[in-house]
Amino acid sequence: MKYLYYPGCSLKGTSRGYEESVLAAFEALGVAVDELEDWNCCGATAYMAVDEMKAFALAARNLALAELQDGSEHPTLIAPCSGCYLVLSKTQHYLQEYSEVSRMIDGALQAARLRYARTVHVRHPLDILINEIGVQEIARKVRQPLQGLKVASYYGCQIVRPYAAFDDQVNPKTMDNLMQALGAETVDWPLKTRCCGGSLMGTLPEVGVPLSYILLKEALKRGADVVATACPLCQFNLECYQDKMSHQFKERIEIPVVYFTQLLGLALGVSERRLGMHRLLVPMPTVRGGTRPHA
Amino acid sequence: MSEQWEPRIVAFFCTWCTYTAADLAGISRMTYAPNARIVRLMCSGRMDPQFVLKAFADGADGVLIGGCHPGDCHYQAGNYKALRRYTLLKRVLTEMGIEPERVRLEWISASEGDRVQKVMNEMVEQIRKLGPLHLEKAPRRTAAAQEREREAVGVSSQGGAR
Amino acid sequence: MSKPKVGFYWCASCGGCEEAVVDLAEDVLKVVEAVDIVFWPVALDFKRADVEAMKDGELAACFVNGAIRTSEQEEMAELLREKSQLLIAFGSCSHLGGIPGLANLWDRQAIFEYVYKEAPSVTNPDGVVPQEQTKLGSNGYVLTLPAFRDTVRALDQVVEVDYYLPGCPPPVKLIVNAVMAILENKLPPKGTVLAPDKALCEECPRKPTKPDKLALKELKRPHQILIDSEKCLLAQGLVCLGPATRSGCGAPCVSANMPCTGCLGPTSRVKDYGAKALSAIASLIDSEDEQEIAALMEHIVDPVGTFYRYSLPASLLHRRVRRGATGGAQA
Amino acid sequence: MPETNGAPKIGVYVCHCGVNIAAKVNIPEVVEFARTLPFVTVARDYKFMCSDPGQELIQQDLREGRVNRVVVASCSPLMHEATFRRATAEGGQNPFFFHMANIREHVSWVTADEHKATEKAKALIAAAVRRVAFHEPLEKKRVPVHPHVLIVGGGIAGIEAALKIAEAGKKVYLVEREPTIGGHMAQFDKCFPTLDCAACILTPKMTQVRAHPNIKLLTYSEVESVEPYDLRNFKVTIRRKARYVNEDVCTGCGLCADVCPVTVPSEFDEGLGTRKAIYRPFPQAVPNVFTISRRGTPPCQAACSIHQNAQGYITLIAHGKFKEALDVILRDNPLPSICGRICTHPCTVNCTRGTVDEPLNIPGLKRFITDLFPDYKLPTPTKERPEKIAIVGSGPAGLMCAYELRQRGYKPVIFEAQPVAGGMLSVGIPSFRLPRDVITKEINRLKEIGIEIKTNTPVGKAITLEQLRQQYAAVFIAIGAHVERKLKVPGEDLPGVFGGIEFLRRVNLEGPFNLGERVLVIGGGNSAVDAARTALRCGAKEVTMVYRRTRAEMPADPKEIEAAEEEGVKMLFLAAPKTILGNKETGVTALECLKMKLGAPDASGRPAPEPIPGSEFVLSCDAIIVTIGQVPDIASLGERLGLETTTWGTFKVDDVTLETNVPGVFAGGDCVTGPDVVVNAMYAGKKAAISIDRYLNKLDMRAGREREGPYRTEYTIDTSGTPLQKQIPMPAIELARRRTFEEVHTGYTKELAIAEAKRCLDCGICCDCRLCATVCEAKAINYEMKDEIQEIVVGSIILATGFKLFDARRIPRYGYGKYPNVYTALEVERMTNSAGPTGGEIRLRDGRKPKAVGIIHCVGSRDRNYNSYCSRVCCLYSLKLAHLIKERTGAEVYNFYIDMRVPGKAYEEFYDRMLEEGIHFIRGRVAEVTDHAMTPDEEGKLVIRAEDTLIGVIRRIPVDMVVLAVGLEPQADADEVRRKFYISCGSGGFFLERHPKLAPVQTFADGIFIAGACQGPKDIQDTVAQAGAAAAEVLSLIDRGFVELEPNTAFIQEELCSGCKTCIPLCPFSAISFNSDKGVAAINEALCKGCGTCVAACPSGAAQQHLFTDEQIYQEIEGVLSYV
Repeated sequence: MKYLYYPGCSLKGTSRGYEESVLAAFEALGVAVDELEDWNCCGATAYMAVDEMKAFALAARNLALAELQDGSEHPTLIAPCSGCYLVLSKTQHYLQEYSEVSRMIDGALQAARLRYARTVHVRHPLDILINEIGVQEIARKVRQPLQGLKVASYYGCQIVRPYAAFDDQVNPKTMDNLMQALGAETVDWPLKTRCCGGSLMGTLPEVGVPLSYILLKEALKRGADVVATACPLCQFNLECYQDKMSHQFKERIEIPVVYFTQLLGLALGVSERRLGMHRLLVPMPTVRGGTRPHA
Repeated sequence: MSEQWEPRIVAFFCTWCTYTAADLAGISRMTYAPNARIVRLMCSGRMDPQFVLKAFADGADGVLIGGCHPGDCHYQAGNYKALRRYTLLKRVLTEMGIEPERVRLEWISASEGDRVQKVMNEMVEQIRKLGPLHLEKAPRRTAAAQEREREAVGVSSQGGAR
Repeated sequence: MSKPKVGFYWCASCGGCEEAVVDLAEDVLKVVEAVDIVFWPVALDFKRADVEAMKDGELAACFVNGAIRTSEQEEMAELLREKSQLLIAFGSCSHLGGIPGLANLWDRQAIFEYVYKEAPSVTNPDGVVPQEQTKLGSNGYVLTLPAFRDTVRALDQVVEVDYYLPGCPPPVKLIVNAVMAILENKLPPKGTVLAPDKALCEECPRKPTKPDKLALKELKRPHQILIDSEKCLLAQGLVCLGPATRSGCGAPCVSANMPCTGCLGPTSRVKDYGAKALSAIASLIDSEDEQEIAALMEHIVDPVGTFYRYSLPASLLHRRVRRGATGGAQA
Repeated sequence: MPETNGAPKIGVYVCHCGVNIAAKVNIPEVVEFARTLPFVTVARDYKFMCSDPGQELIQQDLREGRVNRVVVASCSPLMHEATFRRATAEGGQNPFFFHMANIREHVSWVTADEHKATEKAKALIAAAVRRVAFHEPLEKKRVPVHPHVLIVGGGIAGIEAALKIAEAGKKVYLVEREPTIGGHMAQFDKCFPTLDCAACILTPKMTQVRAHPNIKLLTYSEVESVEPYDLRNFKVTIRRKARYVNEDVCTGCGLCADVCPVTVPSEFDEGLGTRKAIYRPFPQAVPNVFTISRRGTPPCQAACSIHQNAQGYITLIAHGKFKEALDVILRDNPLPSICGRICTHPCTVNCTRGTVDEPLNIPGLKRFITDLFPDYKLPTPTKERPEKIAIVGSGPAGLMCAYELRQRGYKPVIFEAQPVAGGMLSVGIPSFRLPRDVITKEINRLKEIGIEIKTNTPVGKAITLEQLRQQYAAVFIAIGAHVERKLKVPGEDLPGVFGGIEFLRRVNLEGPFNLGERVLVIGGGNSAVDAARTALRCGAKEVTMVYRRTRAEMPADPKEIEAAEEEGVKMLFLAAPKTILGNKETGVTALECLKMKLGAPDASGRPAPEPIPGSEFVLSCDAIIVTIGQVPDIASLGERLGLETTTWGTFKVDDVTLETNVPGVFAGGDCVTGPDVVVNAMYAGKKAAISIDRYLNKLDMRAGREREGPYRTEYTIDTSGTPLQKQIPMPAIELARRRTFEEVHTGYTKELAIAEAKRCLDCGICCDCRLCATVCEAKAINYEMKDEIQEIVVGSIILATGFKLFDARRIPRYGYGKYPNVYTALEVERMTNSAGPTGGEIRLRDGRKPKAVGIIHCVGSRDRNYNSYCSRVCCLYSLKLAHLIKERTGAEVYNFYIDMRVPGKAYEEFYDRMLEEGIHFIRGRVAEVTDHAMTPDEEGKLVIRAEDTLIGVIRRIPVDMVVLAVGLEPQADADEVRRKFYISCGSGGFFLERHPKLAPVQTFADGIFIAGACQGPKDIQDTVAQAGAAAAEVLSLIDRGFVELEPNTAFIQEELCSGCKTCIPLCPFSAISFNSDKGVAAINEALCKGCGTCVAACPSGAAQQHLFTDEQIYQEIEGVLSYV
């Protein structure tokens, strides 16, 4: 099985570590992924907020390109950034549900001499790992079990809401199962999909920061060594504002916040550098049990 | 004619599901387009293709047939008979230059008053899009010919039953 | 006293009906003996003027075959109506519109386009099509042709018809009965079709072999199967329209392994022959699955041609709807 | 043509229906229009046409001859057609000279624009007028109503209705799918608002039902199908599920449940308590009898070739009932101590537990029992028969066959060529796995019950097959497969090269001998592993197994391979022998091998090994043991009576009967299948015995043998939530001691055995140990019981199938199933019940008393994501529970509600009372239940997050216990049921009533009524009221004795029918037949229900339908289109 891969802006910028680790991990699992050529903005944030139709058009172009590039009957497009994942999925959904949208978008694509046959399946890497490759297979390929590492899996909102395509909306488990397959321990906590502060972090820090704080606080309280995320914005919010939190709440908040794909890579024996872990602001502790993979 | 033209639709509803649903729509005060005139049959299985043609010949722009959902027919399988005739009839109509969209078969259960509303409105919109059916009036069958038909159904030319 | 005068006329038809008269064989002599044939263009040289010269009602009976397609046919139909006490629609074409009636799937222009230009066998570089009026050379003589109408009509859609002799062509037996009835003045109420009012199965030799519970799992065309010459044709999956068609012909087609195509038309109770025939066949399709049903029906390649072969003009829709045409009668 | 009433004079009567019509339709205009219509002689309007004065208008016009046909334009004919037909009749005309135009439901109520409404009304009236002109006089026909009544569902609704009808002296069948009647109400403790005890008011009614002479109570039964019996009555087929307890004999003493070893969660206690496999849902159950839950043969037993009842003895072991366990084992296995050691246990492979963590060690447990009772005896035959049967070979096949025959009274004689009995068991299997004395004991037990074994008696030499056939009633050949396959490589005949079986036989019979230092074993099967381990015990320093494929493809039992490796056996994979090096003098010195690689799968489905050219390498060694399979030694039998054999050198037999081509001679085991495991050999023996028995009794040898031998069970088990616990390893002697022939495994101790046995998941529920039968004095228990089908005819049916509770798991954010102290209301209800799982104590899972309890309303109700409707009872039962919780625990109780919905007599007062009792009420839908503590006082609590919409703040309430007020839903199979009974479901999936106000318990199917929660959520009060209403409907029907049917039947006009038969197959009620005398179709009016399908299809218009003739419908079409 071959997959198309849609990076989106974040994975080329703030969250390069995510892209690096996704690609490295899939390679280590022997799964081929091709980057979508000539991709454009997924349509998230500003567009979606201001003019949905524009957002849909942008997303639709990516989907059309995917069909063009893949050529198979049902191309699968992997979108690691949950923002992209949501907008692309939402567009796919709207194109199928609402003839009005469908008509306008087809028109827009036509202008760009493109047509979209609605065949693309937008999926998140977690979905692929759990439901296509499977935990058994992954467990078999583990070279550096994450012995004794306590992981708090944090899914964020967008990969399960509003579309619970591959996991439960309230208590998702896919990432936890993955971590367990890697030999790590997972903390059972109730905040897996609670808001990280999102863009409020920038616009209304007095609201945003406490939201992130609540998450990290609970993770620490439940004895987590590291928080695993699946979304660039979550990772950014949870990692970058730890000093601010510590200061604001008068207690040391320090915990590494990584991409779940980085942990996956580690377990598969990929070097930290190739996983972009040198980019972490709060470094990962040595993986107990197994020796630390060499950088 | 188009500005004052209004679609004319004849709706044939089965007593047990769709006609009851239409009553329910009424009881629930769901207003919908008034263009369709409902003719009650016991079962969609009573639906004779002649009725559809008759409706068009007499000036209908569309025909709606309503029956129970598959498997729910009060008479076990009447709705399937309707489906079979409908399927073949649509092909004839297409060949005769009548857009297949002008005839619609819908399964609506007794509890789906809202569906009656929806379908009625959709249908009217559909027909409005298609415009009037320009079926040329059949050449007037001459008196004797009509009389022959009257004879056949056993009624006098004054219309009443003999 | 002089013998009753009788006329035969021929409108839009193939001529088969005339043959049918000849098919009376020696019976024709009886007829000739009993009546005086004063108008029969196909056999004897009469001119329109001869008819015009007649007194109204001078003809005791006139048998008109063929559908009405041209202005000339309209005029003749009206003329003969005036001159005849009894006007009898003779054969499927005048009864229901017949095979020529299938032309109602198109209109004058489409037909001309095809017949005079597009048909493979035509070479007509100048694209000449028949004109109603053509000036001839210098002397200014204007040659006129009858107007060709958009729509084919049955005889009773043009003039009052007293009786109908159905069939393509009408079975000899029915003709003889009709003539005798006229002579012996034992006619049924006006407007009657002079044939039994039961469907063909009644007199079909295969009737006994028809299963009580017929369910059509497939529909076939005669060339697709080896036909069992005993068994009910419908039961063999052939679209036989006997159940919807008047009897009186003695089922010669069916006896010759040919499914009934419905030339005698519907029984008195049926308004639209094709619709009823279609309803009967469709109802018997043995499936409750939408796709499967549609797939099975695909085997009827030409529904209109199948179910309205002889009766399109007399049917409820009578002709194909023409985009942009304005409602209201036109002929 | 029917008689009629002369030229039509039509009266049109337009109803205002108060303002319902008049407000939208311009009545005067409509009336004016009506006057202009053909044949209309009178047109009037009136405020309420259905009122007496309204009807009087019509009747006067009729009586005074102004009118002879009537059109009323008012509401739907489904509403008042009957009324106006009566009026027409009373006016002296046939009631069917009437037609109705529906200008309320179809016009005034659904049209916004008044002008358009008026136009539409006109069109409908025009249609009615044209139509009625073609109406004919008709007679309604009467059909008798069968006086018997079926009630489906034994909840309070069914009970109530049944009693009412039975009291009136009518016969009632009450069908309930559960083992007892009582329904949900029986689970309740108190009823709101009066707080009276549910049991106290319900159980007396339940016993009345049981006792009532007019009620036939059919519990544990389900309606299979409902067919029309005639035009109006029903033929109902009922499945009476097998209880395995005879209802009429069982005294309900309960001794059976006391001894039953199987414990499962109690449905009645909502899983909070437990019950036995043989059970009675609750002490007051009606009928007060027991039922055995049997899911069917468990996977282990099904997979076992001889269907050893593993779950049976395992469950008994778990309960320390060891002797009983032995009896279960001996039921189907005469060689348990052998099987307990060396069986390849397909049972374990199919053990459901294996899908959770690890399967049970089933053979280990069997061995434990046989070790515990070393001197057990086999059951002795209960009858004797003269016939002697010859059995050739004393391997497991021969022994099993002999045993089975002996149990049937025959006298089997076994002929064994070897000096010892047991076949491969004795010669092929090393004693460290299967000690000799174990075999000897098993064989002696067989001898003790009268099986004769002649050792050292090779058939073919000592005696011929022919002689056997003459001297014995039948012959069973089970000579096994003892001839070694050869490698077919050079040097195979060198000294120091042994066949594996040859080697094992020698060691087994003559004792160990020296092989030298280094030994190679070639092959990957169980025998190869045995050979390798034996070689070690013969003193070899280094033993290496050489196998062509990889470990994954090794046929040997993985556990055995592990054991061998532990003991030091080395493995060499992907290597195949090429040449054996050495000479006569030195004997074998080395083995030249080729490296192999795996290729495409071969016939066996395993990847075929392919040699890698030029990859030769040499292994030096002192001995080579070749163990690559065996074939039967058919030649040894000498002349073979012309028994047919296969190309593989095995006997050809009928696979069902094992009979050879020679009648009376049977063959089975390895000599038919080739080398196979013990249990399959025993299966062959058993099969042969059955065949021989049938053969000698001249019975059909094939009939009903499908389920012999292994099969897969149909059902699957829900193992979710099973706590993980791996298999308990069986103790073994330490490695150092594994150089002798001492048995390796020492067997489970009692404690270990019990612990291991407790891991069983009770797949079949009832484990078929049959202890209950031993204690049942009434002899009520019958394991052979089968479902029974019963047919009844009834005239009326009441559906009272009730509801199911919303599954709280569907809303994960409320944490049900995640947090142990989140309960559903019904669970708490059970707790509050003194007969419940906690004896009336409201406790947390850990037994503590809750200090704070939150009750969440509308769980699954009033929510678009789940059910948009209100479940009506939740507010009230929440109040009740709040009261009980506070009363019993003194806890603070918080109700989270959207709206308090407490309409109904004394309900509001009840609510007030709760307010006074100090129950807290917080208005707002709960967002989530979480264990995420943000403040110290939230630690260790469940926190309920909700917006308090009255004060507009988000609140976090820490509580110990959360109660979910789950809503009511239609039964899971409501849709299936309603199809069965020809009725419809309304929105929400509840059964649809004929009219929400005027016919709340009727349905659109005549004679079928609904009562209780199956029609929609409702409390006990309303349910009982509906039950009464339904009963009254039924009684009035029965007392009238007949119904009048709409005369809308179809008929054939024979003078027009050609007998084309098109109509016949179309009739769903087979009302149409072919009259071959007349050659026309004939409709049986008594069967026609008036759908008109045949009419629409009749190609010659010979079929017509009263009230819906073609012409009437044409007229209606022309009518509606004549005025738009």
